Amino acid sequence: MAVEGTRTTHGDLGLEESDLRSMYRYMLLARRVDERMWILNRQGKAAFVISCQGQEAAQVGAAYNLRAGYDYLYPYYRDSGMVLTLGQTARDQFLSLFAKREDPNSGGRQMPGHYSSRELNIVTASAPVGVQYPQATGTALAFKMRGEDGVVLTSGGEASTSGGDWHEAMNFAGIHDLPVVFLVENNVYAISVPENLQVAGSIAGRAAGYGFPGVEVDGNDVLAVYEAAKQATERARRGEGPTLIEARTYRMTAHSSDDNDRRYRERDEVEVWREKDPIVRFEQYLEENGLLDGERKEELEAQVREEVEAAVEYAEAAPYAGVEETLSGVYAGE
Amino acid sequence: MAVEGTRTTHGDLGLEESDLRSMYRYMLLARRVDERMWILNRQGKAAFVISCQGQEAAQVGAAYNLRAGYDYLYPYYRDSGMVLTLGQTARDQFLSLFAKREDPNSGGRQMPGHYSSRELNIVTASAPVGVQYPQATGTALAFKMRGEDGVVLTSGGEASTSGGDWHEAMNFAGIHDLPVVFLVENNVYAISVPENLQVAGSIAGRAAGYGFPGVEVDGNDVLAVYEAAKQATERARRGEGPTLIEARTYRMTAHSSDDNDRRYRERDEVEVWREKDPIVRFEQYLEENGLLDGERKEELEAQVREEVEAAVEYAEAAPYAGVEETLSGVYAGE
Amino acid sequence: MATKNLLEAIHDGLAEEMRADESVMVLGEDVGRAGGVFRVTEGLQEEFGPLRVLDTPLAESLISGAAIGLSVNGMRPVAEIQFADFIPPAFDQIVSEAARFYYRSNGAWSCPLTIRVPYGAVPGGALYHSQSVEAYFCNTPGLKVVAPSFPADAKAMLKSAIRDPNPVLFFEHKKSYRLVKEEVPEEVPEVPLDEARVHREGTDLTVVSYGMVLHTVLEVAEKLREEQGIETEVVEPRTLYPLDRASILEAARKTGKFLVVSEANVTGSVSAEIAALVAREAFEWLDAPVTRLGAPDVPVAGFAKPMMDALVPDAAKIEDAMLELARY
Amino acid sequence: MATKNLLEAIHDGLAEEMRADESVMVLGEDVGRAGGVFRVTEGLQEEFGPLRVLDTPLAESLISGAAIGLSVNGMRPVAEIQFADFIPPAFDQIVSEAARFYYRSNGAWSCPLTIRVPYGAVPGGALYHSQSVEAYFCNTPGLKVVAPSFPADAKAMLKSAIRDPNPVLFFEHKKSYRLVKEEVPEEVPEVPLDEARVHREGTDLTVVSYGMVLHTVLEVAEKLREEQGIETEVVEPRTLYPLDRASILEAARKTGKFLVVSEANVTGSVSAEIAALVAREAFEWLDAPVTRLGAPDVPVAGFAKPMMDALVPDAAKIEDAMLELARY
Ligand SMILES: Cc1ncc(C[n+]2csc(CCOP(=O)(O)OP(=O)(O)O)c2C)c(N)n1
Ligand SMILES: Cc1ncc(C[n+]2csc(CCOP(=O)(O)OP(=O)(O)O)c2C)c(N)n1
Ligand SMILES: [Mg+2]
Ligand SMILES: [Mg+2]
Repeated sequence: MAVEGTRTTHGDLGLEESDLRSMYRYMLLARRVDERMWILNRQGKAAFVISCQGQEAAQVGAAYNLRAGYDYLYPYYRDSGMVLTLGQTARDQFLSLFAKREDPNSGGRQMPGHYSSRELNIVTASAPVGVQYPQATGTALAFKMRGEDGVVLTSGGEASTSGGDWHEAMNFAGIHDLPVVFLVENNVYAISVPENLQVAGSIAGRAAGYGFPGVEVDGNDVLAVYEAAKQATERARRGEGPTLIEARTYRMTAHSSDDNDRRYRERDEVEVWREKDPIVRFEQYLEENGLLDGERKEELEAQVREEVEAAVEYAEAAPYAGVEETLSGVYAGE
Repeated sequence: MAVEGTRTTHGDLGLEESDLRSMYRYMLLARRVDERMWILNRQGKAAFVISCQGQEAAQVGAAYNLRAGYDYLYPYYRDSGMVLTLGQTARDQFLSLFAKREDPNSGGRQMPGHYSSRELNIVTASAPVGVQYPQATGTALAFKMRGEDGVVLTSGGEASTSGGDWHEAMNFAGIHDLPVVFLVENNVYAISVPENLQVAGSIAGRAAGYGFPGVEVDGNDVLAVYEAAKQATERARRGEGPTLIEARTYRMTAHSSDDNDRRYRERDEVEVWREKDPIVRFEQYLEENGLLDGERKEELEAQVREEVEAAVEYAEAAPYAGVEETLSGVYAGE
Repeated sequence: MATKNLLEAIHDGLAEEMRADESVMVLGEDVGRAGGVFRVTEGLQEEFGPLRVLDTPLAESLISGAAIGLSVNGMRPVAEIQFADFIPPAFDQIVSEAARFYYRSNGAWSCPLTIRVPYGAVPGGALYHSQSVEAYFCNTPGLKVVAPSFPADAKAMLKSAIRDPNPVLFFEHKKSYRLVKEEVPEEVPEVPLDEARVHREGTDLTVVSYGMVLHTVLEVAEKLREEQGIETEVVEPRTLYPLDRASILEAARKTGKFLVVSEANVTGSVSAEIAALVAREAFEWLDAPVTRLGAPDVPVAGFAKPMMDALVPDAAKIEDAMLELARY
Repeated sequence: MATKNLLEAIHDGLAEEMRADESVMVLGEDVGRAGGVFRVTEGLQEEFGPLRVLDTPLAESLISGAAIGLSVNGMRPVAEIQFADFIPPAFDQIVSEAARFYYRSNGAWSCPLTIRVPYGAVPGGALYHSQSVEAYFCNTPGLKVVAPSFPADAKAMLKSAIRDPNPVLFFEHKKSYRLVKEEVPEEVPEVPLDEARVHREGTDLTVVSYGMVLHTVLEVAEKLREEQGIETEVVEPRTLYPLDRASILEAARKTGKFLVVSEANVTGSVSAEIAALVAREAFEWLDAPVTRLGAPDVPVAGFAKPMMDALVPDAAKIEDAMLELARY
C-alpha cells in the first residue's frame, strides 16, 4: 500500500516555506524525542513513557495556529507535538521523563506527558481523562468577558469524549459562543478498548446537536488538520464560537510503556497504519513540492539527533528535588 | 388564541375508546391531586409541593406504553402522571406529601415527588438531577443480557441533559443498542434558568450524534407523545436500541412551593401557555370525537374529586414513622 | 453599624468585592435573574451584568471546572453550588483538579477561586437538601475549607476567600441564613483563613463546634453557667481544613475535658479529626474521654419532621453531653 | 493448597462467583479482552463472554450508575474502577445513589453491587496513580468499605461482598497485587464484612493497620519482639466502614497504647475515626496518647522516586512510632 497523499496544498493555506519546514521539524523532533524515551525505558533509565507516535500531524497542525503565551492550550498526555510547537524543548521533556527538579512541567511531581508552562499558557495537565474541557471553557469565557481575542485549544483522545465533562463543556461553549476549539485525536483505542465500544455514533457528528460546527479531518495529514484548526481558531477569534475537530488517526505504539498491545490488537492492523505514518506522508509532500531533499533531510535529522542527545545528557545529570521541596508547595502564597 | 388541535388520531394508533378515557382520567387525576397539594401547602399542612401541571400529556402519553411491573420506569420529580398511569394512587401521593409511615415511595423519608414502587418497577427516584440515566441503561442492559424484551423508560427535565450523566448514558445506550427510552420533558425553565441558557443546539437533535433516533414532539398533545413513545418502546422491544424523545411543554406553576416565578418570567408568557393546557386540549379532542360530553365530564370530575378527598383524609390521619424506624433501615439484610 | 443576618452579610461581602475588583464574578444555577434560590446573590446581576453574574446550566462539574479555567485566566470566580448535597458531581474538579494545580505544576499555576456551599439540615429539606458534607473535602491537601457561623465572620472570611490564591470551599449553614443575626460593621476587620475563634472562655470544659449547632452550644453553655456554675470554653474552628490546631489544643489543655459537636454523621466527620488531634496532643492534660456528638450514622434527614428532630443534635442532647463531661 | 498472590486470589474469587451464579458480571475499562490493566480479570471474558465481562466506555459515573441499574434488575455487578484516583467522577452515583437506595425507598430497593478499587502508592504511580482515597467513602451510611490485605481474606471477602445485598467498595492495594502471597485453600472459609482480624497478640501496644503498610507493621512487630521483647498486638480492620469497633477497642484496652498506621494523608483519614473511637471508648485504659502515622498532608506521591519514599510511612518511621509508644 502506498503512502496516501496530502490533500490540501500549503499555498492555499497561506503557509510559507519556512512554516512548512518548522512544522516538519516539530513533527520530527516529537517523534525522535519519543523514540528516545522508549530506548531509555528499555534501558531501565525511564520509569514510564507515553507516546505521541502517529499523532504528530494532528498535534503540530493544530498548535501551529496558536499564539504562544497569549492563547491558551489545555493539552493531553500525548501532545508532545503541541508543546514543542509552542516552544517547549526536548530538554524539557527529558527533564520530565527523569522527574528532575528542573522539569518545567511539574518539578518531577507528575508523570511525563503532563505538560505545563505558565509562560506559554500551557495549563497544567493531569491524569484524570477529560477534566480539561470544562476548564478550557472557563478560560475561554474569561477572554470573552474581557473582550479579548484569545483562543483556547483543548484536546484529548476519543475516550475523553465518553465522560460527562466533555459534554458539559460542549454545551456551555455552545450556549455562550465561547472561543474554544475542541480537538479530539481519535486514535481508535483507549488502552485496549476499541472505538466501537467507546463511541456511539460519531464524535464530529455531535457538534451539530450543540449548535456549532463539527469537522472530521484526516489526522495524519498535517495540512488538513492545520486548515481545519485555522478555520476554527479564526472563527473563535471573530467571536463566532466553538468548533469541534475530530482528527482521525492511530496510536502507533502501545498505550504506554506499561502496556502490551499484543493482548488486544492485531499486528496487521498496526502495520496498515504504519504505512500511513504522518511524518512519512508529510515528507513525501515536501519532496514533491521541492521543499525537502535527501541532503536537507539528513541535515535536519542530524540537528534533531544532536538536540535530543544533548537534552538526554543534560537531563540525566540534573538533580532531583529535595525532600523539603516534596513536602512544601501545597498552597500558593505560603 | 384558540386551543391547538391534536394532530394524531387515536384510530391510527390502535387505541380503543377505553384507552382514551383511561388516559384522560390519569391526566385529570394528576392535575387534581396536584392542585389539592398546593391548597394544602397554602393551608400550612404540606411543607413542599412540586408540580406536574402542564406536563400531564407528556407523562401519561409516554407511560401508557409500559407494562407495569415488567418494564422499568426511572421517573423524575414531576412525573406524577406517569406513576398514576402505572398504578400508584392518589392516596399514595398524599401519604408522601404528608411524609407518613405508609408513604409507599419512601416511608416519609423523601420529599413528595420522589417516586418508588418495587411492585410497579418504579425505581426509587432521588433529588440530584440526572442520576437516573446511567442507572436506566444498566437496567436495560440486564434485560438485554437475559434476552428479555423489557423496556426502560427514563425521564427528566431539559436541565437534566446538561449534566454528564445524561451524555454518558446516551453514549452507552447507543453503543449497545439498549432497550431504553429517554424522555426529556422540556418545559422551558430549570427553576429560573431559561432554555437558551441551559441548552445549546437542540436536545432531540443530539440523538443523531449517538447513532439513534431523536424526535421532538408536541408535549402538550397526549396522542403525539403516545405515538412517539409507542414507536420508541416497540423499537426497544425489538432489540433495535434506544430512542430520545424531546417533549416540548411548559411548567405551568412555579418550580415548587418554595419558588416565586414572578422573579424571572413574565405573566404574559405563562398565559400564552395556559391556553395550551394539555388537558383542555385533550378534552377538546375527545369532545370532537364524541367521546366526552358535559355530563360524562362532570361524572369523572366528581369521581376524581372524591378519590382525592378520600385520599387526603386518609393520609392526614395516617401516623408518622417512629424514631426507631428513622434510625434503622440503612443497610439491607440487617 | 447595622444588624445583618448571615445571608445579608454574605451578600454584602460579595457585592463589595465585586465593586472593588472587576475580576471578581459569580457563577452558578439561578444566581442571576432570580438572585439565587436563597437570595444570596439578589440584585447582583442587575448591578454587574449577565456575564459577571452568570446563570450556568445545571452541571456542577462544569461550574467548578469553568471556575478553574476562569481563575487561571485572570478572574476571581465565586461559584455557587445550589445545595451541598449536589456537590458530588463537582468532586473530581475540586479534589483532583483545583486542589492540585499549584502543587502539580510546581507552583506555576494556582486557582484563586471560591466555591460557596449552602449546607446543613433545614425543616423539610429531606435527604438531599440537608447534608453536612464538609468532611468529603477535609482530607485533600491544597484545598481550604471554611465554615463561618456568624455574619461578620462570614462577610470577612468570604472576602479573605476571594482574595486567597488557593481554592476555598465556603460552607454556609442554610438554617442560619435568616435566623442568625448580629451587628456587622460597614468595614469588617479582616479575618484570616487560619484562625479559630474563642467565643467564651471557661475552665471546666471545652466545646468545639460550628454551624447551627454552635449557636445551640453557646446557649447551653450560658445556661449551664447560670444554672450550675459550669464554665465552658467554646471554640469555633471557622476554618475546618487546614485546622488551627494550636487554638484548639490550647483550649483542650486548659480545661482537660473536650467535646466536639457538629451535625454531620458522626463517623468519619471533621469531629473525628479534631478528636484525634486532641487525643494525641493534649493527652497529658485530659481528665475525661475526648467526646464527639453528631448525627447518628443515618442519612440526614428524613422529610417527616420527627425524623430531622431525631437526627440533628438539639439542646437537650448537647446539654447531656456537656454535663457528662463536666461531671466526669 | 496453592500459594497465591493478592491479584490471583481476587481473580479466583471473582471467577468462582461467576461460575456459581450467572447473575454475577464484571464491567469496567479494559476488563475484557485485555483482562484489566493489572490482569485481575484475565481470561474472564473468554470464559463468560463480552457482556458478562464488559469493556465500558471511559466514564466512571456511567460504570457505577449502570452497576446500580443492573443490580436492581437481577444482576450482581462487580464494577472495576481502573485506579482509585479516578473514582471521583463516580462519587455522586456511589454516595448519593447506591448508598441511599435502600434507606430512601424504605427498604423497597437495594443495590447488591461491588466496586473494586485498586489504590495505594506504587513506584512511578505519581500523583494520580497512588492515592489512598478510602476516607472519601467512610462517612456515608449505607455503604460498606472493605480493604483486605491478605490473599485469602481478599478472596473470601470479595465473595462476601458480591453476595452482600448492599453496595460494597472493595479496595485492593496495587502494590500488594504481586508482592503479597500466601497459601490460599481451594475453598476459602467465609469472612463476614464486619469482623476485624487480630494478626498477632501482644501486651505492650496495639497497632491497627491495613494495606501495604500493614505488612511492614507486622515485620516491625516481629523485629521488636525479637530484638527488644516488645509484644505488639496487630489488628487489621479489614472492613473500614462500618468498623468492627469491638475488636479494635478490645485490643486497645488490653495494651493501653494505641497506634494506627495507614498510608493515606493523615488529616481526615480513616485513622482519625479509629483514633477518635479509641480515645473516647478506651480512655480509662490508655497509658499513652492515641497516635496516628500516615502520609503528611501533601499530594501522594510525586513521580520522582525520592518523593514517594519521603511520603509513605516506611519501616523506620513505623518502628519509631511504635517505639515511642512502647517507651512512653
Ligand atoms: C477518569 C479516568 N479514568 C481512567 C483513566 C485511565 N486511563 C488513562 S488513559 C486511558 C485511555 C484514554 O483513551 P483515549 O482518550 O482514547 O486517549 P489515547 O490514550 O488513546 O490517546 C485510560 C482508561 C484515567 N486516566 N482517567
Ligand atoms: C445535581 C443537581 N443540581 C441542582 C439541583 C437543584 N435543582 C432541582 S430541580 C432544578 C432544575 C431542574 O430543571 P429541569 O431539569 O428543566 O426540570 P424541571 O424542574 O424544569 O421540570 C435544580 C437546579 C439538583 N436537584 N440536582
Ligand atoms: Mg484513543
Ligand atoms: Mg425544565
